[in-house]
Amino acid sequence: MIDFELKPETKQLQQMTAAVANGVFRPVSRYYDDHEHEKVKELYALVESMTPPVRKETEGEGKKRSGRGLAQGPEPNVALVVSMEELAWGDTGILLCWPQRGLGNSAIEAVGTPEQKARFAGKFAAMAITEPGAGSDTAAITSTARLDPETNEWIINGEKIFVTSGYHCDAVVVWATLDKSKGRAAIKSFVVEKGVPGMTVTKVEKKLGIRASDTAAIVFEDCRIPYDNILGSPEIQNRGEAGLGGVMKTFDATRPGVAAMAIGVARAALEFTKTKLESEGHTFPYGRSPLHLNAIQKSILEMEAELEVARLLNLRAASMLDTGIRNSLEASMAKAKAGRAATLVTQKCVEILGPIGYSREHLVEKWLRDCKITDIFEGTGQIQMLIIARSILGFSRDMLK
Amino acid sequence: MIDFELKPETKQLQQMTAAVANGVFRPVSRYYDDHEHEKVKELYALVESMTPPVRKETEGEGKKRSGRGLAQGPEPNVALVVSMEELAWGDTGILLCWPQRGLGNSAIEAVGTPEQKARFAGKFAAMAITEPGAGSDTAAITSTARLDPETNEWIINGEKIFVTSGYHCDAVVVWATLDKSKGRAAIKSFVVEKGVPGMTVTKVEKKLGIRASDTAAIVFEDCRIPYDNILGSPEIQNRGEAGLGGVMKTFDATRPGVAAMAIGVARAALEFTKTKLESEGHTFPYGRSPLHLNAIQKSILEMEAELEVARLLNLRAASMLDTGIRNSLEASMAKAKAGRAATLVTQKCVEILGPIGYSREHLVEKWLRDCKITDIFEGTGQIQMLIIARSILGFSRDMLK
Amino acid sequence: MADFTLDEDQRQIQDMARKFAANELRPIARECDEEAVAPSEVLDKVWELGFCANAIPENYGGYDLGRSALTSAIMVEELAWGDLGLTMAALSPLLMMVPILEFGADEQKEEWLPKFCGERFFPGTAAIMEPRIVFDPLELGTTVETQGENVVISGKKCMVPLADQAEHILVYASPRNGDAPQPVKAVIVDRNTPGLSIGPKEKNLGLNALPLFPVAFDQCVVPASRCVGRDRGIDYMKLLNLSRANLSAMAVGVARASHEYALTYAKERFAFGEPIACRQSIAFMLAEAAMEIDGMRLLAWRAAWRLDRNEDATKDAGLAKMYCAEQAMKVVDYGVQILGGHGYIREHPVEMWFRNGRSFSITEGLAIG
Amino acid sequence: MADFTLDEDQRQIQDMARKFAANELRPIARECDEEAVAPSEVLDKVWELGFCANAIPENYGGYDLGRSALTSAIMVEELAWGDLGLTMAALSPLLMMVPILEFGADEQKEEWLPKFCGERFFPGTAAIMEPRIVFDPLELGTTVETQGENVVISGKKCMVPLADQAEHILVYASPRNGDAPQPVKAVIVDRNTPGLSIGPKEKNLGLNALPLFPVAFDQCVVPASRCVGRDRGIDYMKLLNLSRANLSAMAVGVARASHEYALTYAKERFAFGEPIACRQSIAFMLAEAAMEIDGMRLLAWRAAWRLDRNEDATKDAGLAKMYCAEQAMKVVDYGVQILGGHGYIREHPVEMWFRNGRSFSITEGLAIG
Repeated sequence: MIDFELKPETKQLQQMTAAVANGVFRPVSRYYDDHEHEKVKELYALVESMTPPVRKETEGEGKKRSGRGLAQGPEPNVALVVSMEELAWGDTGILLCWPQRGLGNSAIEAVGTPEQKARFAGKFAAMAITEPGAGSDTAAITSTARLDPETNEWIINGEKIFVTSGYHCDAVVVWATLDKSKGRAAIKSFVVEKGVPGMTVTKVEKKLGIRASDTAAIVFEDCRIPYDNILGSPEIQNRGEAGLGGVMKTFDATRPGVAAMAIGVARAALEFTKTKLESEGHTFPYGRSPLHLNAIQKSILEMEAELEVARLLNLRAASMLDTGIRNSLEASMAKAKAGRAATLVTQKCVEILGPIGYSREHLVEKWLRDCKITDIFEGTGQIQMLIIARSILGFSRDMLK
Repeated sequence: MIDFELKPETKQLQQMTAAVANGVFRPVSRYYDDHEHEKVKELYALVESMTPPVRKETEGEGKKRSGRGLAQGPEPNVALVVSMEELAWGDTGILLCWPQRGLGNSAIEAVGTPEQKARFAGKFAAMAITEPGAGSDTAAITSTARLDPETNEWIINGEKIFVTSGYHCDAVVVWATLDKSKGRAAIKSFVVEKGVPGMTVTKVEKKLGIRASDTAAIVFEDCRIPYDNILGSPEIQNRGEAGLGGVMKTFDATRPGVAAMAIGVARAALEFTKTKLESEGHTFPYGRSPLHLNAIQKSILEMEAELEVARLLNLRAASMLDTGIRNSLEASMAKAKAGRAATLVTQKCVEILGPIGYSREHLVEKWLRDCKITDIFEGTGQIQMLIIARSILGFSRDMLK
Repeated sequence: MADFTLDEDQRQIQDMARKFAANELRPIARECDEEAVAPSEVLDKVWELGFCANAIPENYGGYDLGRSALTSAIMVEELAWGDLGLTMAALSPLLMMVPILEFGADEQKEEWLPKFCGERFFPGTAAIMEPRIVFDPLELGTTVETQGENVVISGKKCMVPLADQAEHILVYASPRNGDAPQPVKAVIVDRNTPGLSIGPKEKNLGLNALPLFPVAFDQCVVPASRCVGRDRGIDYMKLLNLSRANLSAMAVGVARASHEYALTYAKERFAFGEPIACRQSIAFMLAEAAMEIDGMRLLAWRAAWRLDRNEDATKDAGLAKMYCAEQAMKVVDYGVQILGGHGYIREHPVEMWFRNGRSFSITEGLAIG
Repeated sequence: MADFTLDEDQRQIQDMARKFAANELRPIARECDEEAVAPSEVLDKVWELGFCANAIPENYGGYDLGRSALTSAIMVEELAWGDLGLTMAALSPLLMMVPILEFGADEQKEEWLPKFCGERFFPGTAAIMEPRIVFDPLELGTTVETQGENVVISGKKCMVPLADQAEHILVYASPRNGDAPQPVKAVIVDRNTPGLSIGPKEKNLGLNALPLFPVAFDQCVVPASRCVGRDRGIDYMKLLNLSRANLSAMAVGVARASHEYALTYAKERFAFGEPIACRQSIAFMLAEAAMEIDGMRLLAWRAAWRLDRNEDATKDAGLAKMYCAEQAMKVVDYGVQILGGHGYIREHPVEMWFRNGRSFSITEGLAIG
């Protein structure tokens, strides 16, 4: 039955995360923007303080959960996007540093064996996909994994870039090919723990925004890892492309998360702007015909509508996951809409606020910078449109490039 | 030297065409919209009354001219777009009916031999390119032209659609292939005069707008025409694709004309809207920061800027033609910008005017319908973007489809 | 809990409306547009679906099945997908029935509601729009002044559906007594009231199948007892919100019609040896339209859901109407653009949806569910 | 006659500025952004191009080569292509020089203009922006009140270039005497005037290479003779228009920089075996940017051309500024988007242009040519 009301448990989580966002993230938001890549100690302290009870609670209830603290209760994925919106409202860069909530953790959760899930529990795992020569073209991956039959170890070679949290994480899920000539089918993912010889973080990128979060380049040179670090059961591994597909599905699950980030940052900017405007006597009459508004009112209302659409599309995508319906199309819609809408909202807020918006004395300019990444990472807006188009047209990758 | 001032001769023509637009076109604008495809007798009377002196004047001055009454003076192509804007302000549909100013006339002018130009002088020539199976893909033309060696006649077979003025014209320039297997190189254009057996107008389309202008479907069944009706000199004909290229260049010259139409209609809508608004006390303060405007003022100013940009891009494209500089890129920019901007302007005007805009008691709703064609015909906005992109990237047709 | 799936009842209503739209409205839509008629058989067929009688309590002759703005939104999306003009014509009785049902005094309900429970289509209507530029329903120029036992109405209205058939017109007007702004009144006016004149049928850009008329009120004297809700009056904003939610849902229907047609066309139409949908410029327009249509629907549903909960829906309904009108215009424009020259001729329906789709930014109060 | 080609002089200036931008500005742009400095050598090098002295009449020590807003537009597009922050810093003296040259009383010209004809960079500046939301230069909050022989200035300014180096600041303020709105005054204020305080260097989203400062005026008493133009005053609108034309041209320069870089990247970056520019979604962004950049330039030129003809350019300059700011933001956004993840890291310059390009919708009066 169509219902726009969140469950009480979800609302509770929303309140809790809002408190964290406001009490923990916001106060240090500018600091970690200025001190790019510095480890966010307040976050680690927070996670340490909150993890045990949260884990106990969800386990105690025996509900299915994605293993990540924020996805809990009777509608875990809805809860996840709701709470991620709150935390991103606090600070997206810091949110991305959340230990044990890396993309790698999602991948392990999605396709790892029970043994792997247990072995890597508590590790903050990043995901390494992109290579200098290949952006959205995952099939063009050139990093290799070769089995040494003598030691039964995998030997990883290659270079990865844009590894979110690659510097501060404990482990990296690396995508590498067993045989370049076999295309997608031969691409597998491997867990490499930090400290293994042969893995080197060669660069930490300076970025436009989300500066609290590190983005690393990592080189693998004859990096040896145990055989069992190939992600997934042997069956998954042998299913060829399906193996990659499983990890790719991570994105269906994480796209709503990124969309929630976008919405959270944009909401922060919009709220700030409205508060500033209200303090100077501006009002926002919702019932009026749009043509009877002034330019600022119209902008504000349009932005609110855009964010509402993004939020609803995203709740839908998350709610489908909760009820076990495949949501690739809807997740891409949510990500595409949220990434674009939020980026435009933060930009418009800076514009409306003028010198106040442009100044680093306030956070709006930072939100603009932070927000831009949401239209880029985990599939640019263009890639999402491509996914949507293929899906509604029933076209293959070859028919619509 | 950069100069935005029109020549006195151009201004004079502008005034004259504005008078025609206001005195002749406007008063019958709604009538011919209601009476779709009826021959616009006021236009024929006008052309008859004005043609001789205009022709004499330009010939007397001995300036180069494109043979079409509106392109005259020291900057004939600038004069053309300036006067077409005025006439389109009056009525675009009627403008498109202007005898002897069909696309076919432009093609004859562009690549016809002196003999052909003389022989077809005074004929209103349409151009027939599109076929039911092929839209923007001119290379896929399936209409055929076969030479009968015995009679030295071309035999044309095929079906053409979307022939502007195909019903009211005197002759049609038909694109047909000599050999389907040879692709573009084998496509030639032929002049078929009305009344030739085998050519039948099978349908006159009912359209969203520009209803004064007829859009015909024409079938050619063993239609025989003299050998000399193949357009251009034998050299041009033998140059293969260059032959088609010559006719294609017609579009470089006519795109600014279409852009001018778009601008003219949109200006009509914008002027009407401003006048209505002013009559109710609205003002348009140009010096203010856009954020200090109300929603309507901001819309109006944005529309004015859009139209100015379109007009300037178009004047540039026309002025390049006058100084003999290749303007394919600039003509496509002008067409793309004008088609899109004008369409949005007319739509916004209807929106602002509300019930007044939506009502057929006023012309704004008609201008919206008329204007939409400018973003479609002679290359949709998308085709123009493709041309622009290929040009700036230096990409071939194959690299960027 | 957040849930975006229809329940069984809603699914049945959606199914029924979808089939009705496909079988009864689509086939005649173009003809009705060209000839500017809403055939009475169609109005009767829609009437038989029972949308009025179902909502009216049994004591007034109805079936008392309740009303839901959300269910209405689901239904009108489908009907508008079939044809907007015919849908608005057929649902026009609600413009009069709902305000009386919601806010009417008991005697008014007794007097009027049974009329909407008959077997044949009852042409109810309302006059809200005014022939002014930059029309805003919150600033009505039509006035109503109390004079003793009567009220006097003056002003000009336009886009009044079925004014040729309706015996009575529900007129929205601003009270003129005193300086303080007072709530808008809805007055039931007899068509034969001296001073009331109905102009010739309007011709508009679109909505041709919907018979619309200008109606002028020159000092029309009406008994004060004809003011809906008597002294208590009406909640005008709620009626506007009900209409905005419904118009938003209709905008979804029209946009979806255009989008589906363009999608099929783009897959079937070949150029350069491939379907034109293989070009990103076409494919991305389709993708964007699909995304926006889903977004529009969620906004419309949320506004309706809010109304069903009896919460203030002014913000939700206002944003939904603004957004859906804007996006509908974009989507129907894409429809024409994707078909190119074919989109511009009246052989394909996209040009009709293009014209109809442009009504949403203009109309207010013309669809109450 | 309509003509859109540069004459020989303009071409030479364009060439010179282009080379200067490529050789002197581009190579240090990123470093100056990261370190937030405008090296004095660069300011001196630009100074040597003679932009101040050339415009000043011989009797004040200049070369009297005249001034042209159009020529200036051509030049600053190129310089801004090199780096916006450095360009604005280097051209900051014009903010003070031009108003005096255009509207100064003879004694004021005699006193001030020779300072701009020296061999070394003279740090002139002006204070127009104010740290308020929705800032509009036509509603200045800073006031100037006449008190006998003096004027008293109060208010807060921000984004004042080079306020750390400048001996004097040209302050724009609204007269407070009487009720009727009076024309804005420009007053030359000594940096040591009691009540004047210069805050710490600003940190902004972009324009980092341009040293900007907040300046507060607390009842600053200045001789009335320091009002530019004395009793005749200034034509504030014309100065705003001159700045709008110039800012528009700079917006073209920044947009072009981002566009050119993204174009090259899209041709060289391969994905799926082809340059990414082979995808229409990328190619059309590039095409649109190219089209808009040409359109922006024509609007900027026309405003400048109008100013050179001494016609009222309020409409042309206003539309140009509005349009160019909007489109520049779009184009620099496309720049980042086309580079994707690479556009987000500071190794590529598009992220810097993205930040700088967002200044145009905010700044007014910061570039007078």
